[in-house]
Amino acid sequence: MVLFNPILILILAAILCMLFWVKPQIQKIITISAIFLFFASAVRLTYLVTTEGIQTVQAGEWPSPFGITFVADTFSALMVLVTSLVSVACIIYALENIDKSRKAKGFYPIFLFMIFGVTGAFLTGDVFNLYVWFEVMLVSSFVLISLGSGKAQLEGSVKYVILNFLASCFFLVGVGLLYKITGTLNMAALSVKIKEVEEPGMITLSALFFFLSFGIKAALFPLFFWLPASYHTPPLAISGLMAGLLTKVGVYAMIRFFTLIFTHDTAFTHQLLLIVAGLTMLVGVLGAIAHNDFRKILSFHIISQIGYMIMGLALFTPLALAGAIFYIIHHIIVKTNLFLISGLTKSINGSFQIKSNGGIYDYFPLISVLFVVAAFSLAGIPPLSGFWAKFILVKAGMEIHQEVIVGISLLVGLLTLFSMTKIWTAVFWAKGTKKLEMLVSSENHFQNSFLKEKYLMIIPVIFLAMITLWIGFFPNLLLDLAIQASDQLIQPDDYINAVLKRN
Amino acid sequence: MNLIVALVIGILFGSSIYLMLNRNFFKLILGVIVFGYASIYFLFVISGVTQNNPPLIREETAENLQKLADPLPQALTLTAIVIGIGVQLFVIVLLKKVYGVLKIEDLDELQSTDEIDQPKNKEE
Amino acid sequence: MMVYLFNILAAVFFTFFTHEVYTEIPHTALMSLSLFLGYYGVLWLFSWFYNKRHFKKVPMAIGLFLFYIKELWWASLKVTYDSLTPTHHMKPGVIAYPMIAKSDIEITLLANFITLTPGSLSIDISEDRSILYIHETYIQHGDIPKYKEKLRNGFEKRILEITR
Amino acid sequence: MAEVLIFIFVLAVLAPFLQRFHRIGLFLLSSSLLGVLVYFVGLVQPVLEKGSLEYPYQWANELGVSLNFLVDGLSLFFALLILSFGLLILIYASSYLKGDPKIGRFYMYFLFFLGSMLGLVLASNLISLFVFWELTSFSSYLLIGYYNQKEKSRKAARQALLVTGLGGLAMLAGFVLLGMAGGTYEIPALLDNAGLLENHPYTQAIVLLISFGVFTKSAQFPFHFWLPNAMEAPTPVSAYLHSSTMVKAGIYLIFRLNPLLTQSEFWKDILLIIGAITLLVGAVEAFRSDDLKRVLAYTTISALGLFVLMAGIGSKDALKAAFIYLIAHALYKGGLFLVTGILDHKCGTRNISDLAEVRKKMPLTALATGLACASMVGLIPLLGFLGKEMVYKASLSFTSWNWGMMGIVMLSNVFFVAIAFKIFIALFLQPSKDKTTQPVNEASIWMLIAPLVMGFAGLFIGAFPEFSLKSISGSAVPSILGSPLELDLSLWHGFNFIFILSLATIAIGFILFLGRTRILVWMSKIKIPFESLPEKGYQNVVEGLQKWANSQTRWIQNGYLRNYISIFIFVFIVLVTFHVIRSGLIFDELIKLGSQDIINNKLIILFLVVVTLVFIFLSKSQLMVVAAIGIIGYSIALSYTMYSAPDVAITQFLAESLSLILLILIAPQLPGLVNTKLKIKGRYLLVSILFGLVMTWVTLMGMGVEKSSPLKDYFLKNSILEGKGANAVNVILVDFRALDTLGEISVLAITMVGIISLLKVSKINP
Amino acid sequence: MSIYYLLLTLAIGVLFIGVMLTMIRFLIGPTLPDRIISLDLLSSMLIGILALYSIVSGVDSTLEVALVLSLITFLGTMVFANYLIEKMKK
Amino acid sequence: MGIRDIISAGLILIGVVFMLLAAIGLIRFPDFYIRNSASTKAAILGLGLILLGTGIYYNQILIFVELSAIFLFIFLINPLASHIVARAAFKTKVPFWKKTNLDDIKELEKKEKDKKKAD
Amino acid sequence: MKTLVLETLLKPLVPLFIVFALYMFFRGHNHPGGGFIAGLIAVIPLMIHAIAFSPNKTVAVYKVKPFFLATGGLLLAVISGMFSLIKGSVFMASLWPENEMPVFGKIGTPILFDLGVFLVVAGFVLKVTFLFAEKDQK
Ligand code: NA
Ligand code: NA
Repeated sequence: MVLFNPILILILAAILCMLFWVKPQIQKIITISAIFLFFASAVRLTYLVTTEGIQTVQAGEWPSPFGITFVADTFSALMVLVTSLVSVACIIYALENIDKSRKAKGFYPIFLFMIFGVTGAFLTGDVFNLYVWFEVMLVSSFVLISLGSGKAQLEGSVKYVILNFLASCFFLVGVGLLYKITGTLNMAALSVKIKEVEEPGMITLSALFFFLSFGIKAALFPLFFWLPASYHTPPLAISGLMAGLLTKVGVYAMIRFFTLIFTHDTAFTHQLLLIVAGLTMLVGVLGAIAHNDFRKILSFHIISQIGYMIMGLALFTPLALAGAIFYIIHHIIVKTNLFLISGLTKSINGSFQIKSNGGIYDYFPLISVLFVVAAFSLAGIPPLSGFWAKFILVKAGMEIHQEVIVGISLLVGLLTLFSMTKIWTAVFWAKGTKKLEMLVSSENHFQNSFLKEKYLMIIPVIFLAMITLWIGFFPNLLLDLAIQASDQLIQPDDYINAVLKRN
Repeated sequence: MNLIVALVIGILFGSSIYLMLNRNFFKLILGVIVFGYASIYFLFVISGVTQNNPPLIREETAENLQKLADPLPQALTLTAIVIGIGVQLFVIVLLKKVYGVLKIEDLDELQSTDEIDQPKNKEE
Repeated sequence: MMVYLFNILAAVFFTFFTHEVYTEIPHTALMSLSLFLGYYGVLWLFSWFYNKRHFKKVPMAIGLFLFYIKELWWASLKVTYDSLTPTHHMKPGVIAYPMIAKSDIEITLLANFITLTPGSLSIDISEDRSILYIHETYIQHGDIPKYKEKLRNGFEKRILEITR
Repeated sequence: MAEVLIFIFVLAVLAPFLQRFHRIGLFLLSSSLLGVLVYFVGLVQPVLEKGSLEYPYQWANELGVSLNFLVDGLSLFFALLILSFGLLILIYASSYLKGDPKIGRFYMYFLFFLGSMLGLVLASNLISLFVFWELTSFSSYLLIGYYNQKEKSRKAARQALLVTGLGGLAMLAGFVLLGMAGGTYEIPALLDNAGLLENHPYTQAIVLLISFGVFTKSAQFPFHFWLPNAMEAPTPVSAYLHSSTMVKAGIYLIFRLNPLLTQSEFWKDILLIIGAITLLVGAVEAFRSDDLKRVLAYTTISALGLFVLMAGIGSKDALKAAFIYLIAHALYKGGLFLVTGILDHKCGTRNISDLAEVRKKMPLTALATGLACASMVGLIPLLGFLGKEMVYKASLSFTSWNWGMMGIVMLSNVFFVAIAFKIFIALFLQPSKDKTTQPVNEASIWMLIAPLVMGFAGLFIGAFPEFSLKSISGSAVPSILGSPLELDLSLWHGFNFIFILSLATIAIGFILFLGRTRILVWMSKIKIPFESLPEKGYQNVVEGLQKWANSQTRWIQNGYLRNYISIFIFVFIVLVTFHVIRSGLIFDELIKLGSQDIINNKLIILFLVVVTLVFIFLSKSQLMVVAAIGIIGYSIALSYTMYSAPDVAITQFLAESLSLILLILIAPQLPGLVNTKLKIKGRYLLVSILFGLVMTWVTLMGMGVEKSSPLKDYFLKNSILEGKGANAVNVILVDFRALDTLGEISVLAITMVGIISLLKVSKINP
Repeated sequence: MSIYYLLLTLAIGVLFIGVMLTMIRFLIGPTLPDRIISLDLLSSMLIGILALYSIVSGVDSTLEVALVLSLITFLGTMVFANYLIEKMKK
Repeated sequence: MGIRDIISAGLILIGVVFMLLAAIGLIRFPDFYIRNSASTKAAILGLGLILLGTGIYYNQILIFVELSAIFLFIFLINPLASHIVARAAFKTKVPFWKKTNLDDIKELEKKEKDKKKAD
Repeated sequence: MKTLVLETLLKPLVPLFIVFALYMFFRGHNHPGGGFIAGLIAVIPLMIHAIAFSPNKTVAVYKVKPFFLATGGLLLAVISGMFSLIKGSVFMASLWPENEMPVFGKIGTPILFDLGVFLVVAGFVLKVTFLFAEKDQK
């Protein structure tokens, strides 16, 4: 039952928020308490899974593989946990960052619905059910990304919505093919069935549909176009959550499918993933280099980093997968944080254009430190969390002699550093804008009053930065979990036995 | 029989993409709708079709359940259709709003969010 | 109004009840229908004792229905004939028909029955609800007043009989 | 040991707060450092006795990464160097940066750097060494960019970070390879593994990657250009990082891994070539420069080249020489940098030609400079002399082309001599001219402590090498060599050939100094092409990268939705086609197709679909197009009816109508279908047709698969028994798979809210 | 196959011809109302087809499809008419 | 083939013929109003007969009720829909056939104009 | 659209459609039908009313609150799945009463769930129609 608690909390809270539609204040209280409850239930779930092993539950008590299975292995539990972490951060940030009209038009319930969808996607053990969760998540994100109807928002969301719609349809087609070939929808049962099926060619064909569908959702090359077109448009509490979380749901699904189900033809599928991973890294980082808008740079970095995660999957060794998982967790936290920080600098300088920024280093040392932690972690400066993620992948790649991808990953690391220092130089080190200088000189304690006023935006940033530091200095806990998770993925017998109740 | 169904699906998929590529708001919507049909129809027919034996259990059919159609793809299709409705309606409203706010008739003009903004003063 | 509804429901109930009790009676639609009509007829007869109005209106309604069936049949044949033969001999026209019908329900029923009859179509109702614009495909000899007269003594008369 | 490092890092974090208490804060900081220094001095005796001390700490065990620390002669020597210089320079800096509001940050970065550097030399695990290595790069980035409001500082800092970062990443790869080859990242264990790299397949790669890291960090040609630029940093930083510590991290690493890497001839060759080039380029450039800091930067580069060269020679003598010269260099170069800082402070310029006769007002400064320059020239009895002697000896003992080696080393030393003269004579002895600036008074004692201590240390150690160096270097050099060694460290070896060479060097150097104006004119005519090339190369790479990134991003992320869609579809087509050809799927199915009857009543649906689609493409009326789409939808619903799915059919009819009806309601507010100026491109038509074909084929293939599903039987059997309903589809929807349905209605609710928010929020919020 | 089913199949065929003819009217118009009423007739024919198909196929639940279809046609026609009037107002 | 089947088949065939003729009329009639008034209503008769035939074939009360419901809905909705479309067409001035006799409304219009003038 | 005929006729059509929708709903477990289908059918006359007249008028005449209808439906659906929690079973496990209700038959939690679907669909469709039919959006 532990498995249903998170989603029940979220959906009940969302419904309550809708019932109190005209009272955003009450919605706020409901949402915050729900998110904290969700966090607690995620912690409990993770604790159970890591200590007692894989947890499963059959919705409605219908036995597997007939009913829908909810299953949490270490990977899923970790994903739920990190989801709860960033949603705590984002909702607190949102209290200050999201304006009243958005709050009055359904921000809270949709926020909850989105996390509801994400959590469901992480926990379900059924292919079609996964589709449903994807849709819940996507439609919520459609709403969130267009909420407020700013010009840029609308433009970006057209591409976001259309391309993601196509991806969902491909998902459906893939589900259809898979059901036709194997006669089941349960992921564990699929894993078993696929080893018995005589048409490997057909399975690969269905794998291609999933690859493309998840590829769009995860923003892989050359399917990522929607992401840089849209992620920078909504308010930052929203884009922070999306940037951190949503693409990773695609990556999660990709990893789940290409470890549990589609392992019959790795020479083709995983090689394809490897090539795509390399290109994704490169093209993403080049995009980041090209841009001069804080959030656009960050958006392109998401793509680039997705490449690393897929690289971990494509290498397909226990260590590589552990690296991918480590990378995902690290990236969700860091990327969300960077988006949130960009919101802070924006509220200081009034612009996301890095050239129209400056002076943060001189007047806001705290914010600068927080940025340093996140940005240089992203660039892989040791011993921040990003270093470990990259190191594991490099090690794993070297071990199976994939020098090319390792080389690319290292080079991209450098280019990431290049563009992070670009932001640092222009936004933090550079001289403050005239407006900022004026404010600082005219108002006594301008800095302090700013920090006090925006404390709701700063606390979550500090919170996430602490996690980043913690992972960096004490990587062992997460590392052990990631290795546990990757062992479960590489050797899916435990998973299958837990779901199908075989012994 | 397979060929015809397959052709219908292929034609639907192909033409929906063609509609979407037309740089026109309205055709984009139509393309989305047709693409939705095509994939849902695919989901339905691919898992095998049975003629004239709906999965309604009656006294006369209770003996030979194997004859009945597989209810699962039908249920999946139903769910997909309803979800599709939600998404389609959202797309429609979104494009309406985009047109209302941006006042453009050509989808190609929707590219400001992809542009690389050039800085005013050059540094670094 | 309640009387109509009650009678129909009662007839339905009796029909089912009969089926439950006398299982040897075949469960066919024709049998059920006849049972229903039988029960309804009896109930209608009883209403002579407590509701004269209802007693009178039911045959009128049936009369209206039969009249409509007759009109429908003949008009359909006319249309059928026309759709197979050259069309130039048709003499359509638009008629502004001053209604006696006044209430919403009267006007609606009139307009609908006209529309339901093949070859005629109610196009519009004037703002002051006095005139019904009708498009008629077969105006015999182009005689509009005669058509109006026919309508007056046909549908309108029968509808008003029921509603008033 | 980790506690010490944590202490330093905590100190670094606290520094900005401590700084608020001015003197007391500084006192706390420096006495803490002194305490650490004393702690390490206390380790000298144990190290001498035991050879090495190990301090194990766990870290990321699963990855083979530990935080083990190793204190042996080599690391202890470097630790002492780092701490003592650190202490001196901290005191100097407190005075140098007096009144700077951001001095707290300076202390923070400085201590942060110091701690990282300490960690670097103490770490006994390759990966943790790398961690500290990168931390030094990062903290030096912050230090170089200390004057963050100056664009030049920012640029220089970024350049240094990127260049060393590039090398660092290569080095990481090298370390990982080395770890794979040796099965561990623990340096002692690797060093114990004799002959590991002699014939290992990875050797070349390891050597190349590690040397790449070393060369960027230690400013070897062609990566040296960042070092002169890094002089944008405050002078104490230059003195500390860029003369005595950070740039020597590479040298440290060479020493540390020497026993392992000298197994590779390739390693030696690279070191020789790069070292020699760097040595010369640095010396010549230093001679040509006028800015004192630049001069010092280039001599530092040259000296670093010398260390690398010595390591390349690799003989016992050479390593010994490198080690001794390293101390000498640290002392005199540190002193000179600090003096430069003093001059800059007091006179407002660092240009040699703008300064003269400083001695009168600043005698102590002159003294410190004199001592440093004497060591640089190599006068007896300064440590510089000893260093040079040993270097010459090592060069001569080089096996293959010892005269050439000797020539190169000597040439560079000649330049050094000339430069030293130039600094001391031009600045302090020459009479002042009109334009030159004159200082008013001597610098404060706090600024003078450090250079004086360094100068006298050079004198003292040089005069009594046995006493002062024997113990520490006797324990350090064997760590470098990997074998025990008896050190011979006397100042005076007699009037031998090498001594003559030393004298000759000084003499020629002096002549060079005298004729410097003419020689410089002559030199400026001959362009040394490869000096400016690397930096230009760097700029070109950065700019090229930027341009490439711009054009490529513009090309890929071009903003056209149609392109995005068609690329997606195109990728799909390519992948499927590739897979089909690869797996030969197509051929089976074509045979199956041949045996099918293709005419039946479903043709009507095909017909309806095709006709209406044609109509859609031709029609210009929104309503008609929508109605036509409706017909397609109805045809599909009809076929659901025929395929035994009444529920689906009803739903399709309803859903279909609903969305089209709502579309029609909103159609007047959408742009029309006519867009005459637009012509759709042929390639899109092609993509669409291909996509249609591929999907047709996929459908055929899918339908061709024979299957039986246990799910079907289960649902049909249990629909009435367990689900209490005869309509299996509905029972699945509300019971067996109710969770799907819950998601489905959630989607509807979300869409509803979304539509409300889209249509009701009229105000645009930024 | 009995004569009865043969006749019904024939009837369905005839209805399909009717559908084609109606489609022609839909395609050629010329006015919007023409198209709307042709859709109306089309749906009537579809209902007829479904009713007959239920006999031929032996699946009585097809009738329910027909029933729902008759409801939805109503809505469709209303909205089309509304569109017509909206357009007229423009 | 029993008597019920014969009746059923007969009704259905007649109904189908009416439907077909309605479709032919839809093609052949000269203007919208005639097409609307003539053809779509023929469908009522045709469809009614088909449904009746179907009901007789099944001869089950529930199916009969369902078929009656279909007919009831058609019967209620069809004229309404026709009326509204016709009204819309009339208001949007969809042209009448050239032979259509418009004397009556012209007369009325004249009267109204006179009235206005009088006012 | 605002014709007398339509206005008059819609009055009986509203209850007629709702009754018919309920019929489709309760048959749904054994015949084609169910929550979605019934939900959509139930609101057809209201949709037409809103389109023909105006959403405001529809709300005024029929006193419907589609937004809360949908929300309540969702709540009902979730709660119907949670009844089983009281009995210590898992989410969505079905519970059926021992006895049959007179007209409707057995009302188990799946039926309640389906009722939730019914309400969500009805509310959703109606709300969206209202929004679309509002004339002064621009
Ligand atoms: Na008529
Ligand atoms: Na259940």
